[in-house]
Amino acid sequence: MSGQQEVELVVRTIAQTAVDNEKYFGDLDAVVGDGDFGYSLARGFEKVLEGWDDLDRSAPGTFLKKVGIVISSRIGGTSGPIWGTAFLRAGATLGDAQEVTGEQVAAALRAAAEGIKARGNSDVGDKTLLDVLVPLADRLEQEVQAGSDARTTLEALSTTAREAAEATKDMIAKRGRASYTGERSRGSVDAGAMALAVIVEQVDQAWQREALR
Amino acid sequence: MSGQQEVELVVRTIAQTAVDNEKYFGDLDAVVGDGDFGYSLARGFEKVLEGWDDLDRSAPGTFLKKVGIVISSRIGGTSGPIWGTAFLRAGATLGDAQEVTGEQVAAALRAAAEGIKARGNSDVGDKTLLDVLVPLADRLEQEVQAGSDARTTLEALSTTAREAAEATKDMIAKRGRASYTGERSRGSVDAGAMALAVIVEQVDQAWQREALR
Amino acid sequence: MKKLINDPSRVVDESVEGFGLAHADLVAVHTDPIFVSRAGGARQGKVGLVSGGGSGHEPLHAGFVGLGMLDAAVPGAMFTSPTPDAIAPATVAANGGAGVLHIVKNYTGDVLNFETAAELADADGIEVRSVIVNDDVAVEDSLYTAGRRGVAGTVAVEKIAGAAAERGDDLAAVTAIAERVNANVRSMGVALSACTVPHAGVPSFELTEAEIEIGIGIHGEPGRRRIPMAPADEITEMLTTPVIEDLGIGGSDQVLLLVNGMGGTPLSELYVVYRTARRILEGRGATVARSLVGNYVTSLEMQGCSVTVLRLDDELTTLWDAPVHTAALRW
Amino acid sequence: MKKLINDPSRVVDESVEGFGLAHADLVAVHTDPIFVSRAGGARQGKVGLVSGGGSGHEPLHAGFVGLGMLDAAVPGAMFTSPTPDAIAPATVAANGGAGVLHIVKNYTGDVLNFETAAELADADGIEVRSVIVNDDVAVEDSLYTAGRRGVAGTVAVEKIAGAAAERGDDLAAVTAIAERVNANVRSMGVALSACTVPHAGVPSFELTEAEIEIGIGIHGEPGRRRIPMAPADEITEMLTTPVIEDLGIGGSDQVLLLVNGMGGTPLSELYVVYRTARRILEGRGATVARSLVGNYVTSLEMQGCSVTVLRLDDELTTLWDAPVHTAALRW
Ligand SMILES: Nc1ncnc2c1ncn2[C@@H]1O[C@H](COP(=O)(O)OP(=O)(O)O)[C@@H](O)[C@H]1O
Ligand SMILES: Nc1ncnc2c1ncn2[C@@H]1O[C@H](COP(=O)(O)OP(=O)(O)O)[C@@H](O)[C@H]1O
Ligand SMILES: [Mg+2]
Ligand SMILES: [Mg+2]
Ligand SMILES: [Mg+2]
Ligand SMILES: [Mg+2]
Repeated sequence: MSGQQEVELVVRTIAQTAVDNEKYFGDLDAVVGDGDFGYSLARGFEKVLEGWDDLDRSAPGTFLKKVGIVISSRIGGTSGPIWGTAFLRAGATLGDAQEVTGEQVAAALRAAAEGIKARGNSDVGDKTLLDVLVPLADRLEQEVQAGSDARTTLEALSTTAREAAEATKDMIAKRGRASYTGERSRGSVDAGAMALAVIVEQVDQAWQREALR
Repeated sequence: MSGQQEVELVVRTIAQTAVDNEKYFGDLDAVVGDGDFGYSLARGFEKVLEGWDDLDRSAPGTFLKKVGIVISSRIGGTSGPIWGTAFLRAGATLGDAQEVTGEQVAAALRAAAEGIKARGNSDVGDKTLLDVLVPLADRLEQEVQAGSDARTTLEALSTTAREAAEATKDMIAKRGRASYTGERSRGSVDAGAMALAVIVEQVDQAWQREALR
Repeated sequence: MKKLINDPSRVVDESVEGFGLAHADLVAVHTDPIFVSRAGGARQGKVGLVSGGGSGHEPLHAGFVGLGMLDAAVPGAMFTSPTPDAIAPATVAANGGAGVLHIVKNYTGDVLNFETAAELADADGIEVRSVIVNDDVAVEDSLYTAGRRGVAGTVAVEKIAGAAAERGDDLAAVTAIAERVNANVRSMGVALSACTVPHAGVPSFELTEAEIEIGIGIHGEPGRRRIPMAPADEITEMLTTPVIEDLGIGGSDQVLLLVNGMGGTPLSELYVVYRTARRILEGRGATVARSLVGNYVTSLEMQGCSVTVLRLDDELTTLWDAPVHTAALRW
Repeated sequence: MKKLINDPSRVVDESVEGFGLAHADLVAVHTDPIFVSRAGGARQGKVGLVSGGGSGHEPLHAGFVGLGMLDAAVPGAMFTSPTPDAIAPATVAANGGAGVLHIVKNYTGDVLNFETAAELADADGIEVRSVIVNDDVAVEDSLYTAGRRGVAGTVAVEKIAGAAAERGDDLAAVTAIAERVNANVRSMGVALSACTVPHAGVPSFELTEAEIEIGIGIHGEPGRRRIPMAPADEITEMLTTPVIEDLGIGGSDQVLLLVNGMGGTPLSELYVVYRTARRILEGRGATVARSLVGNYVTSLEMQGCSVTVLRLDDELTTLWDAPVHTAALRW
């Protein structure tokens, strides 16, 4: 079972990772995109951190929805709507439960991925962050079914995310600005996909740090 | 005594030198000027060579005046008016004499220099081609007075011109575009001065070649 | 990176502020969220036109706010679509009670953010339609791609739809005109050098002295292919022919020819390209009835250009010729 | 060197030909010798205005031929003054029987070639006056130098003298107005990068990423000094203060502020500079009554800008506001 505390840890880690990796994520987007991904993400999550104390934390789902609204309204480009939708859908899936089960978390992640697909008119194989997010949702479902503990689950997710992100290297982009370069988009990882992998790794580590205290 | 043949040799050599050194003269002008000197001179003297057979050659002075008109009307920038004036004044000084003495040639060169001073509102020490032309006129007068032969005279002029051109390196430009850089114009030779030195050397050599035949 | 800026994160704000000061007779600049609207506000009963997108394409879009063109423009961060919370109030400012048309260049981010803003405006009781501009023939248009990009043809859509709104067309009619322009306009671009986004600090790609990128967009992304540098006539041919063929230009067509600079190319070179593009069009029997040459839809300081052809009909020509009074386009 | 050209020795011809095709409603292009005159010819009884100079500064001067501004423009080779045999027929074409004013930027080559052309025109019975524009405060004006250069202030001289001619002023009056503008206008420029003259093929100077040239002219020559790169506000201060002080701007002055791009600088950056230049002027108590921001007097693809201030009086303001219809300036 996870509650508000765990959700806050995850969101705060996502936000901090986005801020810390502004340059790295931007450089990834610059290879065949327009280089603004790191800037957009950092500016948006900066806003989330700035308004942190004022976010409605009556329930984990409500909290995620509020974060989604900040992101949609403060991040421009493709990432605002897409990441915003992910948080909104995840939050809606959790509803107003105070404590959520592993199954619920898995369902929320799945809903986030489906939301992005719908919003971005995109799917697995298009060389986007979906190529990490969908494998993540799959893996989370497996770990929950297997009854793995949080530590094991997060380690598994880290490995899955990193591998899936690396695998985008061989793909041709079919969505996003990178797709305009056609064949030339092959040979470099997708910025959104790699960002997600880095985020998952950071969440994994943050969870370990918190567990140690 | 010199006649139409000698004047044509000199003018043809000047023209050919200007055409052959387009890049070198342009690069000299580029250091603190705008780099068009080689292009301007080459385009103008190209016209002189193109119309060569149609130039009025009834007398050396007339011939020089016609060349001056082609130059003034076909070379843009500062060089057209300045070089055009030089040829016009030199031609006017020779009048319609068929054969001209050393004294007349010296007077013509002096008139060319005075013409440029008047036209360019410039003088010796301004770091322009006058810093070669005036020493040339001085030296020619000396050689004529000393009764030197053509060969000796031209060698002396070559040496004078080269030394005078090199000496412009230490000057600050007071006229022409190079003057806009003030102190920064020191340290490189003046383009017009060096072009004149190269021309005199080529005339010297051409004269030697012709004399050998 | 050397730029006449103070701080990469302030460049859009400061630039738009300067723009507002220089053109106070034409526009009002709103801050936080940032958008530009016509001085004097929306004209009652006129359809409002709003466009926007990432900054770095100036004069697009703020330079086209004014009589006969846009009612509001929403500049995002450099090359980054603006957010709904800026587009929505711009839509409200542009509304004169007859509804608002969003003119959106076809980029996922722009489309999604304008979509959300349209929903917000709709909730406020403002009827919003959208036209998606996608004139770039360099990019294949299919269900399996993000579709063609919106590039310099946007100027024609904004000018002509703006004239239709100004003469009193209703929202459906203005939308239809905008769609007609979009259906008849095509572009293709070339880069001789990349551009540097201020907050990135390094050029978006590296080209040697011997290479150019053909089929570029307007966001510094690389083009369709890298080819050896070529004379202007050959490059113009590579840009103009795909445009002409995609449009099916021939025989008796009357066209508008726009040669657009990417920001860092001298005007003299754009006219060299114009001369040849025009010859190619005339070689196919088309008549170049209207022309525009200059920097209209740029990529910061990128060197290069794009060629845009719009097939005209009498109505489009009349609307193109109608008065316009903006910072960047005026007659 | 990568440029959208075919052949360095043909670029001016091809560019001017393209210009003529694109603006056939405004201008007629003459070849061999090359000059541009108003379509429809000189208006009888109006003083004619002719300007010209080296190419590479586009839209100057051909872009300013038309109603309310120039009657003819004479483009020389790149950065090279045109020859008298081109200026003279342009003068004839501009003559409507009331005489012709030559507007000449203060460069030795321009001054001398226009001088000769004026003599030729005079011999044809056309009365010619000249105004020498020398607005660049970067260069010391003394008997011992070539004097101050003519730079972006030329636009103001051409616009305002053009309006005076259009309203029917005689040659002496138009000349006096042009001189009044020149006496009240000052400029200073900065380069972030050099430019490359096509027939030279290499940049006119080399700057590292950390250096800029301050006090540049418009011919790619280095400036007065090389200084470390600085934020836009500091650079603007370095350009604006000498201009203001040379003009003695203060208290109740009404001014025109022109921020001019050197050709390769994004418009967005020019507005950043405008914003600060305006603040500096207002800080001295001056009112910025008129503004112009854009690429008007360029140095090919050079990155950088210049700041020009013109002290206005009621008449100059009225003439500035008078209608103008040229390729590059229109209202
Ligand atoms: N249609 C889409 N659906 C899902 N994800 C997308 C889509 N388009 C782009 N992305 C993701 O967004 C990332 C780029 O985001 P961003 O730089 O904000 O977009 P842009 O600059 O193109 O507006 C890509 O690396 C990719 O992972
Ligand atoms: N006022 C002047 N009087 C005499 N010679 C001059 C003057 N100004 C320039 N020059 C000479 O002309 C040369 C430059 O010629 P050119 O490049 O045609 O001039 P610009 O490009 O400045 O019009 C200089 O190197 C100098 O020798
Ligand atoms: Mg991006
Ligand atoms: Mg020169
Ligand atoms: Mg973007
Ligand atoms: Mg020159």
